[in-house]
Amino acid sequence: MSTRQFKPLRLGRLLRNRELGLTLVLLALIGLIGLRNPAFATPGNLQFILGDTSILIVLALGMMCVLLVGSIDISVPAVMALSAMTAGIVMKNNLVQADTQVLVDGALTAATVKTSTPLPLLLLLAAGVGAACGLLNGLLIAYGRVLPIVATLGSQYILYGLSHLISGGQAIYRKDMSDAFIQFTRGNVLGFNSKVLIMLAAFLVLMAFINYTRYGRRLYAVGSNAEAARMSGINTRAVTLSAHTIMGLLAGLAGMLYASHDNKVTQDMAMGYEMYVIAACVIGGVSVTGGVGKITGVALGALTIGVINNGLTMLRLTGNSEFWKKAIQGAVILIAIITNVYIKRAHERRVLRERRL
Amino acid sequence: MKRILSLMLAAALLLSLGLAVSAEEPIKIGVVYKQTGNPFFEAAVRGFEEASQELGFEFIHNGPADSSNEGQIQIIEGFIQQEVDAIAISANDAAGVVSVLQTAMDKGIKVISWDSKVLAEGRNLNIDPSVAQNIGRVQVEEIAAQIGGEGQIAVLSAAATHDNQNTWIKYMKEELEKPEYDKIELVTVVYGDDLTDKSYQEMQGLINSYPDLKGVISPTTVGVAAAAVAIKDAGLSGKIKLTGLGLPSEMADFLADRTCEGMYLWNPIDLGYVAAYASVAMVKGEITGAAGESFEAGHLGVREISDAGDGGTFTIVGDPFRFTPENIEEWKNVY
Amino acid sequence: MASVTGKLPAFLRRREWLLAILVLLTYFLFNAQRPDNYTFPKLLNQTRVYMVDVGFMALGMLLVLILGDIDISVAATAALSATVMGVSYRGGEGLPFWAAVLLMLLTGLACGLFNGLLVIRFKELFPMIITLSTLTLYRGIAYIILKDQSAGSFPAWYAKDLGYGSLPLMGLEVPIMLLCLLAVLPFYYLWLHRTASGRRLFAAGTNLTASRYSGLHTDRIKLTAFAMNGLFAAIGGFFLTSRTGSVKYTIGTGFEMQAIAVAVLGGASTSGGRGSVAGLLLALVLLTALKNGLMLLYNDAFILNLSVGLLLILVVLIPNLFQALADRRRILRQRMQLAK
Amino acid sequence: MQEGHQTAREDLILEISHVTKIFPGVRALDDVGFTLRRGEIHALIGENGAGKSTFIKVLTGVHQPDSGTILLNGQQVRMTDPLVARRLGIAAIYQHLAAYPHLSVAENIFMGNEQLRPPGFISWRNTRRRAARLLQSLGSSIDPAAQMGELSVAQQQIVEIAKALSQDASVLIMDEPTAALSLTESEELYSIVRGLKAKGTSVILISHRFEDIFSLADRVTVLRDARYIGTWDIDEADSALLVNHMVGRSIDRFFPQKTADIGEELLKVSGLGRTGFFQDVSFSLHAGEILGLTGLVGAGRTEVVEAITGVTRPDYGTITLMGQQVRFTRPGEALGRGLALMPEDRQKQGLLLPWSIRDNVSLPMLDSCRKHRLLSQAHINRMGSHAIEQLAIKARSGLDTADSLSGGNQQKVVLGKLLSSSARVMVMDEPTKGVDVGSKAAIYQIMCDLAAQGFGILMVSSEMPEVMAMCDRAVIMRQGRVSTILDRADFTPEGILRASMPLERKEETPA
Repeated sequence: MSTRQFKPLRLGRLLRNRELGLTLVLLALIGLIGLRNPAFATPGNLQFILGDTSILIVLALGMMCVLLVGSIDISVPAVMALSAMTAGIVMKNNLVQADTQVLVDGALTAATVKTSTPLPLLLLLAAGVGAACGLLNGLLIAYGRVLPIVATLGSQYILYGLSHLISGGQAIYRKDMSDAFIQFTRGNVLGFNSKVLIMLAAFLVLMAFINYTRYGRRLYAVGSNAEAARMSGINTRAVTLSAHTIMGLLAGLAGMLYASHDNKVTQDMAMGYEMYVIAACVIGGVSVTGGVGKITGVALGALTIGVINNGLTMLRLTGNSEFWKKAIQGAVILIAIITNVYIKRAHERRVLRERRL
Repeated sequence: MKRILSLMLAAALLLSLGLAVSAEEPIKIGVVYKQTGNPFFEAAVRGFEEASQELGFEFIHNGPADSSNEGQIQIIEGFIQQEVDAIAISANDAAGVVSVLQTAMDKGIKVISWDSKVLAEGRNLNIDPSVAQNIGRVQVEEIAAQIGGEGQIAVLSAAATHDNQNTWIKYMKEELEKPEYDKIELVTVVYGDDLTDKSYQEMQGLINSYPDLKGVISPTTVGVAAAAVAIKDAGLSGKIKLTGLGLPSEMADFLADRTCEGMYLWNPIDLGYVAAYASVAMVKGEITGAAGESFEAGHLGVREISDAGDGGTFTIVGDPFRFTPENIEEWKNVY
Repeated sequence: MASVTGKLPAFLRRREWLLAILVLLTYFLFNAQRPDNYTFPKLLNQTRVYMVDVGFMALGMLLVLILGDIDISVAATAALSATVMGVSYRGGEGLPFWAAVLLMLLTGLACGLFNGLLVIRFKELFPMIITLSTLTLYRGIAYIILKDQSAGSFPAWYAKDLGYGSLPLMGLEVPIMLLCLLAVLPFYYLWLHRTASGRRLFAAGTNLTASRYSGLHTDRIKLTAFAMNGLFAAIGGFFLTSRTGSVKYTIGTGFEMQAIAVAVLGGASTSGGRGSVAGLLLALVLLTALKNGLMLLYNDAFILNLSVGLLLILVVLIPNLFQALADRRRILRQRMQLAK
Repeated sequence: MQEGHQTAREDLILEISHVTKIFPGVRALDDVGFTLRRGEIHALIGENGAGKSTFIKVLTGVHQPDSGTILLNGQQVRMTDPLVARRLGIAAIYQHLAAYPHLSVAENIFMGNEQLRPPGFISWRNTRRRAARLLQSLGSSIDPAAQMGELSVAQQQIVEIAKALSQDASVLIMDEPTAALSLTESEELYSIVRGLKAKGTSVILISHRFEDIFSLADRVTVLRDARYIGTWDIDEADSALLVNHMVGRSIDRFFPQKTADIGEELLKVSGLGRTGFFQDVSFSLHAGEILGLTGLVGAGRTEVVEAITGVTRPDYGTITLMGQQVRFTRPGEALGRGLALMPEDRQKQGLLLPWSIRDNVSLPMLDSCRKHRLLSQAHINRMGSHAIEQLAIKARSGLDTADSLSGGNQQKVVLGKLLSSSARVMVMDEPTKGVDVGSKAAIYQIMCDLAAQGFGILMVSSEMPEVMAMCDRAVIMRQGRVSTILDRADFTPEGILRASMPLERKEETPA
């Protein structure tokens, strides 16, 4: 096997490496915004952005699974709302308040301690509700042959309605939350926010799943060529179903992160968030037609959106263009995806030029 | 052909039925609020309930799922269809519901706006929770007292499109002109769109961009809660002072741990209660909504109607109530 | 197509009939519950709330859906167009009203055209993704233009007579807005179902490649569909503004999903090649009857949305299930013949 | 000839009897029987659409037969899905479809058969290493990490072979494995297949190339129109016999006599090239002429005609149509100037399957079907009936949908669509692919008639008999270039084949 002969191909792969490109874009963005407002590029703020983007990354990972099999899910925020609301109600109903004394600065101080259903149980409940919603979506799409956009548009309406019904019109507030739940996204381990750690855990688990298990690779197989997948014995419907279930599970988990972070659950929680999630995936190089996408790319795509959002907040604070924010956001996303297309086209041209005739 | 047939069939059957019945019925009031599921409005509905038990009227209430103007129009049209005698609305967009409310008034329906007003030409009376000037003033007084009358402050508002927000901020700025506030600098006004995560980000941005920031006023329930979370998360509780208009149920914990040492809000139950009494008085013809009239608002006593300065009239419910770590316990489960 | 379906009663196979039956069911159900308020004349009066502005947006959306594409920027297009109208009229101090309206329509057309250009220029990207970003862009531009202000003070005939007026017709008060929609429908119908260009639209949606090989100018067809969608969105914005009487940059938020729901309910498929004007109209009637009835009965916005979501899924799912069942039965029948 | 009795039962690894497979509306396999001996190479031949693909899919568990039995090693088996078949030791190389274009070569090879290491994670190192070894054993130097979609057709074919070999199957089914291979690559494959046979693997070989069959197979079975026709030992069979059974009638009565006179030059292509696909292609086409364009799969034939007719744009060269230099940006423009393209894939590119015959036929000419600006149904009906009559399309009426027609009749509808325009040059890409024998003859007749009417026809074809019988001249392509242009008098199967075979990457020269 002559490796020398195929060197150009390897070089092409390196150039095509969009993760590298995205990282550069990300660094450039941080640098540019940092020039306008030095407070932006501080380690503290950057870590804040990472923490703030964690939820988006978790969701984008799930959306990636769904997009890989050539489906889509726009019911994500409704799944988050329903899961968080279910867990929230359980937590509220089991809440116990006790006055105790805690040690603050070496002195005993009076404090109220709130306990409720153990956090792991709540997380399990929310993830379960989310997974059930995802399963439902998957069933409609894979077995009911309802087109993904239609099915999840419908389930978005339904799930928001359900979360309203079970809430009885009552939102869940900080006073209804156990201390453990409030601290859930606020812990600090080794200098890292616990949201970041949870995101990293989800990222690693999903990376192992997608890149190192046969079930994970089937997501790609089904999205790349469903007919071929069927012929090699892959149950394409089951794969689609599981992709949606994973999405639902992660949405349930993200709903809890969101609720803990915001200190509240409302029945219209995260409305419109699905667009950011999809945009993160697309910027990260996931193809909406399925079969293409890398998990690192998705994380970088979500970070890009996080940097843009936070950057616009920081920019406006030194400038004065609150009203330009939305338009800039739209334009940046548009430019990002169009740039992707040009990069891909240039790569294709290079491959063609290198092809021997 | 089949298509045409099906259409005709549907039309014919729809035509065949169409009788409206009307009889002597109790007074019926339609209550419209900004958004379903918001505890502030749930509490206001309780005020209507209280009044309805005292006065014996019927009322129906509804709000859009997404706090949109279009959703409110849809609801108002539904109320007109149900032939309510009065509509009491807290408007998402002061101008956007004027047309539909005018058609309601053309049909003899009385229109009262409460909490968040409708433009004068679209209402018979506005019920302000408090005098706007006072609302602006007390918050400035509060923050000045908390920061010791010196330092940078910022305002975290809802959206740049909200009329009541802008009015309050205007009065805050007027108040800050006074010589006793010379050492206080209002550095910026930012907008969190009444979204928790966006408000949180804006607050975070303020913390990062203004290291010397001493205090924040957030005259919106969503904003003040998000700001409290952000300040607490940054470990700056007590270092950056916070006040604003907040829901006791949502802010209870932050008052308890003194992230916020004092905030204001009016009593939504009273607000609904007064709005209900005004509606009934107007339907019964006891008042027309003209300046100089007055009506009896149950246990809250007589309310005077005066000129609002926007071409319409208004009355107020009372002064904003100050919530403090000391009194929060008794309020946190009320609304 | 027709030959493939099996036992499902023939009339249920056509979406139009299914919808017509649902309309009747809905009507009688709610009429029985609320005989005084849920009556035909009153329902007719409600059409302006539920049918007209969304209806126009759905007419545009239908064209894009027939192509197998999707445009989620329609509501933003409507908002930008309405903003342009409001700002250029400036409460009577700017352009004459007719010019402001013209400018509005042109804005809608331009937005649609821009979407269309992006779609044909970047075929690698899904229209959904493209219009997702133009959605933010268009609404962002409206925000830049209008800032936190609202533009209004429109002529009375527009904000009052068009928005809330009705004409007596056969003893009924018919909203003028509804008449406008109904007046457009025959032309739209003829164009879509009876002209060469309408036919080509269906062809391109059924199989874009084959249509291109058959000599159709597929790029131009797409561009036209997106441009017309923008135009219809602007018209939808025009009628929406006549109801609100003023414009803010947030106007019509979320209407794109309503427009898609109407078109899909009416028989369009997001995979293209299908859709009919009659179905769309019936879907609008059904949604009006249903939403209004739920509004009267429950007074709860979330229950309303929940029911619409359920309806959307069921109407698409049920024929699919019947189809699958019919296919299975057909194969079984062939097998039985084989056994003999 | 149904010869279970000739062989002892225990010699049979696979015995299939009375298998029928029904798709909604079509009988894809009709009472088919087949036996495979241990260590045998058994060729399965038949025209496109004869049922070979369905047969394979039934054997690999992709489809379940509606009746009939499959005995594997004397045991009746039910292959409920492809995994069962794989577990039973049946592997297949499919002609199309089986590749995942977005994934790497190594991953393509081991998809569904992943190289795991404890505790069940995929070992990419093993995957790549084993893939490299497999590819090497096929004499190929494809990089296992390369992306599948970026390989040439021939390279993809090799990967597919490697994939089948990776499964160590006892029954190996190969569907057109050599279709895109060079001569040496084919030779390499032959020796591998012989090696497998020596190890006791049984092989079902489907091929168009008789040289594959005669150099490898022990026996040969013919299918025609979804039915079993017969099985012969290879030394009993010759190509004439096999062709006669495949087409079902004598070969010389199959192709019509061409009578057209060659006239003026209609189309001239010179120096045409498109980066990465083909280069330096020049030829000319005259009125009344049928010009063949042939070569192996992946040689660039389809790409050339697509560039000529405006589907894609060429990067270099000129096209002259009826004396005028042209450059089309879309097929519609070409059609308007009298150059029609009948595409290769009639289902995806040629027809709107859910639409009726008349609507398909009238599609390019809708503007001429108008009355008072609206479409005239009467006019469209007339166009439909005219096409049905003119081309003898078997349908109840013009309202029949295209997907209810047989392959041949579908192809006639595509033709009818093009004939409704005012074309003078007809480019036909594989006009008889997947078409039953009767329709084939009819299409040949139509081509001759068109030529007689003064049409110039450019026919892309991979079927050698077709090229030799129908064409006045043939352009033979290899690896994206024209290797030679032959006159009818110079046609020989060997000559055409030699001109098509890719030049070797290594030092060997083609035989």
